[in-house]
Amino acid sequence: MTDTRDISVVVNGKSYGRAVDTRRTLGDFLRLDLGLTGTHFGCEHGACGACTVRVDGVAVRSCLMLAVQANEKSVQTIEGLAKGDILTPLQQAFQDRHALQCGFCTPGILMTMAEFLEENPAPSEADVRDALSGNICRCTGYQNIVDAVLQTADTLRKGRDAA
Amino acid sequence: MLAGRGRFVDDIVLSGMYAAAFVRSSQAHARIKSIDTAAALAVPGVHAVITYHDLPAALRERRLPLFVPHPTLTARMQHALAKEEVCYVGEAVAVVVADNRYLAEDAVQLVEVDYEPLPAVSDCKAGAQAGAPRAHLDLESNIVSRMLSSVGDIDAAFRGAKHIFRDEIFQHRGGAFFMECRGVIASYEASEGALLVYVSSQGPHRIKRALLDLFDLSDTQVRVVTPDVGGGFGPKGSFYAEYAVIVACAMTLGRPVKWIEDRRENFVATHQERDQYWDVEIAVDDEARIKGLRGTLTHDNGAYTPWGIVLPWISVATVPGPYVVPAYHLEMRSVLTNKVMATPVRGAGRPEGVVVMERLMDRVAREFKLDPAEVRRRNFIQPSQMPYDVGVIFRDGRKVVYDSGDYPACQDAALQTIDYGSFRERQAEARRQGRYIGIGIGNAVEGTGLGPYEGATVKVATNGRITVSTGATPQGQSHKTTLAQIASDQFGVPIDWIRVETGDTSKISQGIGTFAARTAVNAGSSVHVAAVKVAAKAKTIAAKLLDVREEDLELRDGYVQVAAIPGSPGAASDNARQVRKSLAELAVVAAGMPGFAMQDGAEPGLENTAYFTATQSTYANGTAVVEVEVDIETGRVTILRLVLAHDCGRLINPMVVDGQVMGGVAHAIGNALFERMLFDDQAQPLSTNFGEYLLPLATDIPRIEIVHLETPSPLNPLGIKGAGESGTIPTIAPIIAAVEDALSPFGVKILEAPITPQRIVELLGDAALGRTR
Amino acid sequence: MKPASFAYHDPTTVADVVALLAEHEESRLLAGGQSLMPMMNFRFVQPAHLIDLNRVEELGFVRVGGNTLAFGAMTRQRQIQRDANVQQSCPIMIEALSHVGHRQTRARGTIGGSISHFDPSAELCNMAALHDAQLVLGRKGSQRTLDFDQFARGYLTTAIEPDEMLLEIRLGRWAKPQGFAFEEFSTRHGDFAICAVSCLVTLTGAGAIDTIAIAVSGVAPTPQRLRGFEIAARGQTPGHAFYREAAIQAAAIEAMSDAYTTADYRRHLARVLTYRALEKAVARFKSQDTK
Amino acid sequence: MQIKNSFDVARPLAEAWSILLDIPKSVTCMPGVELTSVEPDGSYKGKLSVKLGPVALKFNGTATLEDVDEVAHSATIRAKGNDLQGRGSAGATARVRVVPNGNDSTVFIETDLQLSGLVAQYGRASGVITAMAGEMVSAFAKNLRAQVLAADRGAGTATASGTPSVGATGNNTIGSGLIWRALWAWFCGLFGVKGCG
Repeated sequence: MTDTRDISVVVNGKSYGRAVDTRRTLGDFLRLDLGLTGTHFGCEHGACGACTVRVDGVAVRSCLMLAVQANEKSVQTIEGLAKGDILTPLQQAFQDRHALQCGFCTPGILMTMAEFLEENPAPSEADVRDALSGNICRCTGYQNIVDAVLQTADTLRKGRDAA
Repeated sequence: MLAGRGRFVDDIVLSGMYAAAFVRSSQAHARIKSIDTAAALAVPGVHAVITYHDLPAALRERRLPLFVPHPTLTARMQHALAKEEVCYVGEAVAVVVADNRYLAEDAVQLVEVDYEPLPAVSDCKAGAQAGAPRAHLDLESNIVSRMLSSVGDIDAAFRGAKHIFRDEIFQHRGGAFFMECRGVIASYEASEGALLVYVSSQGPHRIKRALLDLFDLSDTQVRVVTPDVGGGFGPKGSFYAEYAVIVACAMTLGRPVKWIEDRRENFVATHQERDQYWDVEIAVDDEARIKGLRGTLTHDNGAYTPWGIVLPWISVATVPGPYVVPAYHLEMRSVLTNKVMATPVRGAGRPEGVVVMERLMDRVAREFKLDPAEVRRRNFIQPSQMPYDVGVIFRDGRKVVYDSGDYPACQDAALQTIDYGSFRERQAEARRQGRYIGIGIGNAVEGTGLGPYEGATVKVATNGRITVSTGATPQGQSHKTTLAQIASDQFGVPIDWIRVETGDTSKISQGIGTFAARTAVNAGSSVHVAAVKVAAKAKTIAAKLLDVREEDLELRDGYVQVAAIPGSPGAASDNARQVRKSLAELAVVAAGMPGFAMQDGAEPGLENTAYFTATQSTYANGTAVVEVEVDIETGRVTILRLVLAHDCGRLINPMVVDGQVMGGVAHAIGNALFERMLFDDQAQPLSTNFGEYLLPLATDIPRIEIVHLETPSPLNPLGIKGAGESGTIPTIAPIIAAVEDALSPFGVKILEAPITPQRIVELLGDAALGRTR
Repeated sequence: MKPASFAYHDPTTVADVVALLAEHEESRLLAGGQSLMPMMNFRFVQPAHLIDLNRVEELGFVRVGGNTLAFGAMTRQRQIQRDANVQQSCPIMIEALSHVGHRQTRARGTIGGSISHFDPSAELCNMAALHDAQLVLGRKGSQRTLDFDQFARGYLTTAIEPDEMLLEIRLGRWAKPQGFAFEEFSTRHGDFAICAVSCLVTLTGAGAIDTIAIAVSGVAPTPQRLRGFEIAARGQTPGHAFYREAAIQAAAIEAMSDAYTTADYRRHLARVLTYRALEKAVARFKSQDTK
Repeated sequence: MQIKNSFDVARPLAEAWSILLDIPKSVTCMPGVELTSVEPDGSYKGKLSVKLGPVALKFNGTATLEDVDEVAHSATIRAKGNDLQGRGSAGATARVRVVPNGNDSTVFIETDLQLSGLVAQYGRASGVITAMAGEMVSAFAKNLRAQVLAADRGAGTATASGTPSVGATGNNTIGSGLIWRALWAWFCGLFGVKGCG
């Protein structure tokens, strides 16, 4: 028995119409139907955060959401973060601070931290670690990630002050 | 990677590709009576359901290859799919190939396997007993290897000893749990007889070698490519049954087939590490100096022996560490159990060896009422004793001979950084406030840069572009940066002028892969050697063309030019600009002109391939000092400070090395405090998700303070040693030690890892009632 | 780990939901999906019909009544955390929610889903017990309201019938000033609590206990109130002996055990955390620090 | 896991023994068991179905009667089954023994139960599963006793149909409640975060 639905979703500013199996997860929809493979599955049970994307601005686990639930919603993935080849300050900080090694968990962390920084422009290290605790990284020991996020908050603050 | 443009195996889509899912044993040990695949085959979109009996003849006859045999080992290798007996939960019994993974999983749950359950071996100690059930029906004994590691006259050492202390230490099973699970894609072009395999691995050459062993293909027919890899940590260096099965599927069905391991499979089918039971005795003199160390190691090997006895062997060889151990006698028993195989995971048995030695050092300190740091000082191998022959044989068959290192200096550096001198005061003050803090020290020597070699080709194309190719396979260690940097030093060009090719058997014919922190040492040295030769050749050609002496030339910014004359740089650079040749021009000359003879018989091309062969392992060393606070009422352990001083020889890229160290420390913290892979008495795994198997989170890892010492290794041209595991190896021991030290007022002794809050409360007994008493 | 097939329904009104529940026996309600989706990915749960509540807007609200604080079942945990009324009149709720999962799960997770799921260690179930919650259940053509004690049945088991759904959760509101504390122990931040103890307290002018409520979760199959102690506590002067007595009573709760955690350790934590929760709640009342 | 039960029957040894060995009836005393056929080899095929709200576990299984000792009045019942949706399997060996107890008799049942597969692999649930299994066997014992009493009342018709006895049906719901809780317990081991359904 397969149950399908027509859905229309705006992903990274581009709108798509697709017929999907209702059992297809949002993550699989992005990877398989749209070829946006930057979103990774690390556990498929909501524990690792690697598949985090933003739905209507909110960072959620795309393995715990069905594609049909994104119908008529706007989704942002890692591919939609940078403007062309220009990295966001957060991405740049990750590069500068060597905040990724294998890079598999990185997209989920970037999407989570992007949302976090919008809501907490001046976080403490403890705030960052708390916000990061829903994402597992097995390579870095987190320290460079925490530093990159703090550095980004700094950069953005300076940018605002300048403006 | 940062923009989502990474390319992992699961990101690769080939046209007409099918998806596969495996039927896995739900039994730890059972006889397969029958398999009914009819219902599964009836699912629309399912193209094949393959069991052992449907495999190609070659795969039915052969078992998976054993890469590292050993005379003492009764090898037990598995079939690609279980034949008539399953020996662990998760063993592949059948595979379903369908249009997509959803359909494949629909079919998997319809495959009916009729098992006749057999008694299972869950615990290796029990399994080693006479009369224990057998992990395989036809085994004489579950002990598949007994190996003795012996140095000096152990009986004399203990006969003469004034003080003998004995401890039994248990180290529990855990795993790598890289974030990207395993995955493979196989594609077979029948017309050309060409097999292309994408696999998330630590070395495509070894995967290729296994495939050549299993399928009757010639070397040139098989290409194995490893794209981006989401973490390896050891288990991705193994060859797995699934890889052979997926290749068979692709060849049989004439379509590309992809299998991506999901997290549930990862918990039951990817190799893990340990359990280890140690029963050890140390003999010391009145000055607390070691006379001898003896005992036994009972090692849980799991159900088959893909890595032979490599893992427990490394543990045994690591025990003596940085200390003078005149007599050593360790009997290792490797025991088959009905659990997924135990093979090297980050640290590869070394952290276990270190825990054993350091627990004994702390025991001696306690018995002598001496400062643990002092006991270690008295027993350190001194720099003047280098090179130092430990006497034991390492798993590469060579004697363990430390090439260099200053162990006392390394410990002192760590102690100084954490202000060890004032700790006892701080501890006393904390106790007055009802807080329990403790400190622990761990010293380790790590054999790195294991042979035999890792090759590299350095080539300057006729357009001047420089390419480095190697069999090494990065999983996030920034090898490309490191290797490009080594090459750029010779050519005097920015790193980004150099393209580094890795993980593709078509790019270089021989390769071993990435494990045991060997890449910088082996591949790095090969790149260095090859780059030096290519640079020299460029100079030779340029010297002729420019009619100057080779020794006056230098490489800079992609040109070979006359070197600056000391004192008058300005003049030199003007001069240089007039007389210089670009690497492109030189490459063209080197390539030779059609119809013209090569200049005095020179080798064509501006390229060189070097296979640097280490004469022996290099030995990095490190000291971890950890300060913890224990909440005696809940048993919670908080790491207050963690300092890691280490010496991995010459540092090529400190930021990369720091990254490796910090990641390694996180693994150690997991092994010491969180990660427990539980099984029931019938070897059913009980920890099969990330809600129960606990990996350290950002909130569990402290800031890590790193101190670098640089004692260049004499064994390779760059003077480097491996760094990939230096964070993990010394760090489990001091965490345990620090917890024990914090609880010393209650006489708590900890002889196990991991140590959980519940266990701490159990060990504290009534003391844990704290204020509620 | 891909879910099995199901027939998907996404009604927009409660009326439609209960109609679907009445119609389809083999159905399952999908709220925030932070528990059900993993179960479906593992193929533990393979419902024939999946009824998605995420489009039922009437179920998402926070309402402040005279002496109650009412939540629609589909109100997101994050929404509650950020609600000014909750922050102002029920600060312990904010403290409890900070222990619930992680930011990505709180963004989707709902109070109704959590309480219907009824994990013994769930913070929101603890809050329901502590505040003598009333649970409004609806089925086709009828509604009923249960007290928490009638609602709680056992290990992940509530009084919700297969054709019923949880509509609203009403918490009793405490007058201010109030002392409060939520003490939890879990191995890692955001994990299942092994034990959590919550406490609300008010003191008389003389500094004696006026009213007190204590809820212990994660120890027994359902959250437990220390009712006997709460009654006896009135008029007593809080101090070491008082906290210790509460701790000892908490440790008398019959505890569960599993492969990871023994009943003894659960009882021990109940004891320790109860002491800490009471001490902190009383201190907060005295300092009037109710933030 | 090992589970031990015993209960008294107000019947002489020989009668209690024969009632007990009437497998088509006694097997169905296990809550939720439905006997589908008796095979030529003397083994019994049946279903164990438990309706658990959203979750319907259906085990297909077989049971055999072995080592019947008419002198010692002891026998072994071996049963095993697989969940139809591949979520795991269960195997049970019940050693049954009847001993005289004055004019009446006492039945001893020692059950060794091994679960495997998905349903067995969640540590957080292990405690609840053990409790649940224990209560299921108790229910079995209770139903068996009810059956003996039914026979005692000469109400052969009550069980002659081979359908579960009244007792069994009654306990089925109890059993279900227990299994329900246990299953939910497995589920809760499933995800790394709390939060909610």
